[in-house]
Amino acid sequence: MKEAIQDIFIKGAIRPELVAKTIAGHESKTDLGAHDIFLGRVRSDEIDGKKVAAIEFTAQEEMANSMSQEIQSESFKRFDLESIQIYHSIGRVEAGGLCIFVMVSSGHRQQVFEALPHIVNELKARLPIFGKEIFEDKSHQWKVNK
Amino acid sequence: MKEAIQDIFIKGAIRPELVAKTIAGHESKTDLGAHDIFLGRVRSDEIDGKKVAAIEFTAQEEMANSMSQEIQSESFKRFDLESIQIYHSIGRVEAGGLCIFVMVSSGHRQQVFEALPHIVNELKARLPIFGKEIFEDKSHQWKVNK
Amino acid sequence: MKIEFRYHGKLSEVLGRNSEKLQVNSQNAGDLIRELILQKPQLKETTFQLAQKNKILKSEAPIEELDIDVFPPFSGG
Amino acid sequence: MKIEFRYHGKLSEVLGRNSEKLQVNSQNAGDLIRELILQKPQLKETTFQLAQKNKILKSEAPIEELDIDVFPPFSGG
Repeated sequence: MKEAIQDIFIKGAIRPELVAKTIAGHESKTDLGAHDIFLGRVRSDEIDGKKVAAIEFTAQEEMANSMSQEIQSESFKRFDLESIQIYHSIGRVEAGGLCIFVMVSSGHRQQVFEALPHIVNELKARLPIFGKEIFEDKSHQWKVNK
Repeated sequence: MKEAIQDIFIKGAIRPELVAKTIAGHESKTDLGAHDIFLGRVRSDEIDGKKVAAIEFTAQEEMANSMSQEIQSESFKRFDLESIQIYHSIGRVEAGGLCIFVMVSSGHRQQVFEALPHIVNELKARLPIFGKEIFEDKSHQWKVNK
Repeated sequence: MKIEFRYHGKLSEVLGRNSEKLQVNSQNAGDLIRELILQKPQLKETTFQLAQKNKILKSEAPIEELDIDVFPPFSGG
Repeated sequence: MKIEFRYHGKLSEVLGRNSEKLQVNSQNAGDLIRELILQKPQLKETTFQLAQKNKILKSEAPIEELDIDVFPPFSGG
């Protein structure tokens, strides 16, 4: 049976309450000792004197979801993790809003500290997601990841 | 003027809502691009056939707060961080409850990934906090950090 | 064969559309990239890669689908 | 001089109390540890360190306070 592929996408900014809800969802798993959470926020970078007001995210969502599943499977093999949660915004997120949320859980802290940076880097490199930086004057440029 | 020393202690388990509140508190800082959060949970470890039901934390609170401040100052010098938040439980925390919450924020992700494990390790090593593991049969043993 | 190309991110702006059907003859991804640049010279100045069935195509990969994604560099997160 | 020793964590259990005043003569932390073990032989089998004014004391540090914390290994987090 093929595993159901989870949808990582959330319309607009990710709300801090989703983080609280996801943490609370692990309370019954009393063998978990450590969580590590990464949150990415839209920065109001200044570029040539113009300030970023928002980022509009588009994606090949089906492929992004399947790739995110693949990165999860690889990470479960590579690290001793009990769970991995991934969310990414789609559509417009204003400066100051959260656009990515990744949480890893394990028995001990060493594993989560190793796994999280790896997973976030893989997601940035392999998920077909595209950010369009909208400036305050409504002009735009396409985001480039370093 | 001496800087006011913050109190890191929270009576009992740390609630996931505090994490949401702390994240939301950064929404206006639109130059922040990355947060990294560590959460430690009380595990119901089985030791010689007995299960941990809770941990009771005591501390030399004044010293723990001052040491936590010292670790923050050192970390601001060592890493390019915009903010560091530290909370630790005092008193009884049931298995499954959160007992430590550390959040670091920066413009970019590389810095938070480097800083957080360092800060958590320093806190574990240098804060005079003592955990007493209470088993389901009410017997206990003193927690030992590895 | 007629393939539907789906342009993503910046490329949809460069090409002025999100997708279009084009008649092509290439059997593998490397050839298809060259053929696509011939038909769409605006792509010459950009970095892009192709995907089919939700997988990025290496140069030697055979073209098996009639839907192909055309991706600029990813910039999520 | 009379120093108030505050026993933390496991040590409060080992010694059966949270604090007590003891007459001691040591001028530095290393000597005070040895003197404390003589008065409290239960401490012999344990690992512990001393702190004054919220700072861990190295062996050569002079004793300047009348309140001293006696800590077993830390186990927070």
